[in-house]
Amino acid sequence: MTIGAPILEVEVLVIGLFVLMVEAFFERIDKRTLAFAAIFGLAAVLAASFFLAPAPTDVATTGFWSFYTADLLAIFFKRFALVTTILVLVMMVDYAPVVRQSVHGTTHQSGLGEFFALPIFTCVGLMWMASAIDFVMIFVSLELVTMSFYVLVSFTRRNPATLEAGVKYLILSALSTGFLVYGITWIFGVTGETNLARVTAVLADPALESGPALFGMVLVLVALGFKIAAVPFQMWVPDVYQGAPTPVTAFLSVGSKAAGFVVLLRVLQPFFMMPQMVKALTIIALLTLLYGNLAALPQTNLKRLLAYSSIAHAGYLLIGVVSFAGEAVAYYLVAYLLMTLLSFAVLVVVANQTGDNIEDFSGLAKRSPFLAFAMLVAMASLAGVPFTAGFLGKFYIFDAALRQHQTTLVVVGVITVACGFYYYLKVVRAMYWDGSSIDAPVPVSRLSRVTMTAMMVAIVVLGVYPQPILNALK
Amino acid sequence: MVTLGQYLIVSGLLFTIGFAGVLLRRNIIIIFMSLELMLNAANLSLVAFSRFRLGVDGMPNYNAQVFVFFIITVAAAEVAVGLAIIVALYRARQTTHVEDINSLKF
Amino acid sequence: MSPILFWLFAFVMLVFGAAVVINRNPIASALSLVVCFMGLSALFISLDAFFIGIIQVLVYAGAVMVLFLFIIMLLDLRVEERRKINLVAFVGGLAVAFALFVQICFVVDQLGAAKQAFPSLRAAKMDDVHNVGLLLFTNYNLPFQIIGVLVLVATIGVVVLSKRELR
Amino acid sequence: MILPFIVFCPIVAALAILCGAPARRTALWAAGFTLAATLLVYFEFDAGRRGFDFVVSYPISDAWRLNFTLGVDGLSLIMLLLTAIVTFAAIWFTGPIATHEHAFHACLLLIAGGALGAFASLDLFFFYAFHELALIPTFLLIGIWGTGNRHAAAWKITIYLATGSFILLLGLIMLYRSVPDGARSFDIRALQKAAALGMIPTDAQGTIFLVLLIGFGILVSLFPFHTWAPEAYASAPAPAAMLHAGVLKKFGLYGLLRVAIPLLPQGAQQWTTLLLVLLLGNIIYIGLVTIAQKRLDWMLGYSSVMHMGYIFLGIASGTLLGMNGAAVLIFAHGISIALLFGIAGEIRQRTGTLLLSDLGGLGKIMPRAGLAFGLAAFASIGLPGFANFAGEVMVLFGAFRNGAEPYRFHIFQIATVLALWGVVISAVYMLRAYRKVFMGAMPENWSGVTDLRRSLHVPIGLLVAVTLWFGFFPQSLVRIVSPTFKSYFTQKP
Repeated sequence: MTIGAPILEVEVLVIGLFVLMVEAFFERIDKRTLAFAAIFGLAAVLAASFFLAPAPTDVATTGFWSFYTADLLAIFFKRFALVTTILVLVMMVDYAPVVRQSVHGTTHQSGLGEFFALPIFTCVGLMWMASAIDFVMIFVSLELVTMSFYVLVSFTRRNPATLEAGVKYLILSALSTGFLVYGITWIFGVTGETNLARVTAVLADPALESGPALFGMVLVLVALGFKIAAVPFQMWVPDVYQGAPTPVTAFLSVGSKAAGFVVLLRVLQPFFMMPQMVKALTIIALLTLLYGNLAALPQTNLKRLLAYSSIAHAGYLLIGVVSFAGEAVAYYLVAYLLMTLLSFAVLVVVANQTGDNIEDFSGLAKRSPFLAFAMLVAMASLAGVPFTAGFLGKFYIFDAALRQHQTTLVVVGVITVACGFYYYLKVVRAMYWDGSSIDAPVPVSRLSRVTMTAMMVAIVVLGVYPQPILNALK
Repeated sequence: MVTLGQYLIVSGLLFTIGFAGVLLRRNIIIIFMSLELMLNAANLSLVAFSRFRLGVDGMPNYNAQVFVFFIITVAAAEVAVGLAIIVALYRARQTTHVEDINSLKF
Repeated sequence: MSPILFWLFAFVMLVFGAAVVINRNPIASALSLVVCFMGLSALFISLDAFFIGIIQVLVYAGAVMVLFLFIIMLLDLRVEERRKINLVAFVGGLAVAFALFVQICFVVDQLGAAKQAFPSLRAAKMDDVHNVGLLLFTNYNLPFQIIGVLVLVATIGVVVLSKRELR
Repeated sequence: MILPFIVFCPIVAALAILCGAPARRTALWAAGFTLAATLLVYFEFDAGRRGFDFVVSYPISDAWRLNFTLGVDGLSLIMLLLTAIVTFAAIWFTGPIATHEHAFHACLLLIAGGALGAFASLDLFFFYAFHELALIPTFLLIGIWGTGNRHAAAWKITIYLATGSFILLLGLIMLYRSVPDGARSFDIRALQKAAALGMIPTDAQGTIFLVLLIGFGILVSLFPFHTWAPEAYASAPAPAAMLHAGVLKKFGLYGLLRVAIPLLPQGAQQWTTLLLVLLLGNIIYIGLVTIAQKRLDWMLGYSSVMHMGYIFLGIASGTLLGMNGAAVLIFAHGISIALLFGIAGEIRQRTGTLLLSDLGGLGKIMPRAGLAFGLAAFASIGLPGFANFAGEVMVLFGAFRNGAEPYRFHIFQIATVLALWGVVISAVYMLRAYRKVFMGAMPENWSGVTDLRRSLHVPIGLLVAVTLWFGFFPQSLVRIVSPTFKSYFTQKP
């Protein structure tokens, strides 16, 4: 039995609407069952994604298949979005008490239903984005994702820090939308097309003046730079990551970034023969690596630290992009998903008891050896210790860069890895070396425990045996 | 006669005015209006391209106009959500000033 | 359309666009924005895009502007007191914006088609509502559906964000 | 299947301990099993054989031609033997641990497992990855259970080693990339074959060798990159210092002998002079710095840095004799420095200080410790009868012989002559330390200090016996390693 790839989005959409309806018409139920239902549903869709009917491979000139592709990259990132959303929903269940405190309503669980429904719609947007091969499609699906993030980021609106984050995210995202639209306009103006394949075909004509199209592409790159948090478009990241509700931060740092990279990989294809483009991206990658890693060094708040670390990882991913290594980028993103979401999952649980500063993790090894070990694995992987997925990701990236003789990038990359060891191990130090005034054990729900264990196992297994990911792309 | 270039320059100027507004103004509502200016500048360029670069049938390229339609819709939705966030901020902090929302620092 | 009318509407649009940014009173800014969009829609019509021109007036002048004015009134925003301007940031911002404009001018100059005057249409009869509508519901069906989801999300968002709180 | 057992026995034991198995007992059993299995391999090993024995291989990634391959030849065998012996001794030396006893033993076993895996891997990827496995346990061991300025030391060693490792990784990827596409592999055997066919271009060899030399050099504390070592060893708990100084640090030397020298012979020649200058820095400069130390643990740390110079000299010599000597010296130094750190840890535990000026007269109340320390110090100096002597003699003769001309001193001869002074220097600081610690007047308040507990006879006896055995019969080591090195010379076109 097989299904068509576009059905996947419809299914997810139905799950979202279902959650929304139940939330609206059944006030008495425990809203957390909605999250469990959604997790179950998304898992079912994830399973269904392994029984896909083959999609048309050649791009149609008009109609559905001129906007939508179901190639391997798209399917891969659809699954990626589903996994991310499932993990974020698990985190959101743990985070529910905080939402309750900051969104007072008529009932004690008011607002929770929407909190669980919005990520599902975001997930649909991410899945559409993974399939987008037309600038119009990219625009609308990107806006769907952005729109739901506007709401999610400012969701706990009783908390002033959250609102500030929301406003900052709003303004900078809207700005990036402006650049995106204007850039697409220029590309359309030169080529008369919005479909990526046809844009490529038109641009291949040497008689065409490429300057204006390149200008349009630069504007699109600026917009995507905001999404993937590349320097110099990263200024919103630390504040928004720190202020937003923690599961949303996790979603933002993984889902939004991954989608940005898929679009980047697709959009860059028509422009990669231009040496200016590679040079510009190389410089952006260098700046991103340096800024993300150096600014992370003095941080004392874990959410903020992870924000800078996400900028830093964008730098490594950009090395992969500059080296034309789509496979390496995809693998790195998977590793990034696992390790980032694992650290956020631990953060949510621990922050419920103490707080989200690094010093709040002091003595975690005594309070909850399980959580401390999970965090240790996540940090080791983020830093790039072998036998974790994070190391293999860096390995692929550096290998790709050396293949393209990007020596500068590699040298800077290696230096910044050493910086990374310093700030990630700061967290490890707090957990294992430092004592704590609190001795109360940290409660972990069974669902979180199972999820975290699964993520730890995945990090280690993929760190030794990367073949499943590589096969999925072949 | 008016040329495509003139339309593009006018639209570019509008885009720049909007961008300058985002960079220079500190009032969030006005920043938001400036963002609308930028989006509309893009719309003007799109429509100009649609009229000047005719399709194969000798009529304007309506693909661009559909895109403009999408942009207007998205912009309207964005305004609605954005203003809701700004109202929530005003309720909590009694300000719409960018400089007042800097409790999060480096 | 005659060049005089083009320059007139372009001038109106740009001057009031600038007024949006320069005015210190948010209400004046919002009203300038309305006038600016009126000029813009006139330009749309000069480009034979009647449907878009009308949508522009309906959506922006009719809906978005009302929303802006409503919020400004609701929050009771007055003329903001003069704050000390950070001169470096101000000059820097101005320079960046100016650089962007210069860049746009260069790009327009590079574009060969930019010197092109109005091409005449093959058919005199413009049925653009029909054409845009047809495209929207056939070729652009998928993006159109996505826009639908987007509006749904925006609706949920506005409800969630501005639901009355119990004090 | 015996090699996977050797590698994974400590790692599985570490996981078991983390999951709640009794810490000390499990660790000791695991180390014992590992030692027994390694001895089995040692006696089973056919010394005349060229190439690798006991090979097992599991495919990991086709696209990368990446396999998890384990195998031993003479060189890796003696490294495995060293690791197994020192691990066993280090875990036996571990006394009761006040906090997180489970984690302590798990960390020790992880370091041991990482070292064993690195030495047994025939695949560059795992060769590298296993070594890195030890990084975080080292950080935790020094940070949690260390003494003195442990926090700074833990940071320093971790950042240094992380940087060194990633430079090394670059070098390895460059090496992988330098081979033409058809022959490209991470497998050391395949790479050796490619190198023998001259597939690695000469101009690439120079760069790659330099990158590898810096990477490995940081890991082995080659002269300008050595500053992490003394501080870390001074602060580390004794078993960790034994394992790290005795075994893990040797990874860099092993890497040079295994990868850099045979695969990049022309590259090695280009940088010989630089290496000679740096290693003289190790021997002479660090030797003098060692004399000036005021604390026993710092002195031992510096001495371990200094002795690396001899091993580098053997590697740089490019002669069969010198390389054999380097291998013997790696082994011998690992054993002797482990014993020294072990005893120093016991002393610190009893007296609370290792300041040389505060210590004295311990020989009267701790005769067993004094005897063990004395033997280890003699070994470390290189007195005849100990394995270190055999190694140093071979290294020095090997180096002296390189490029020898009848009428004038070549750079190697000058280096050798200078290096000979190192023997004197090490005699000075070792004997001085022995005198200050065990002879002279004893402070009154230490009259209650007890001697080493009797159970420690086992690890000390083991270490001393090994160093004496191979001191009297160095040929039993040379016999095993020399076929490996011989193949390096015959491969050259």
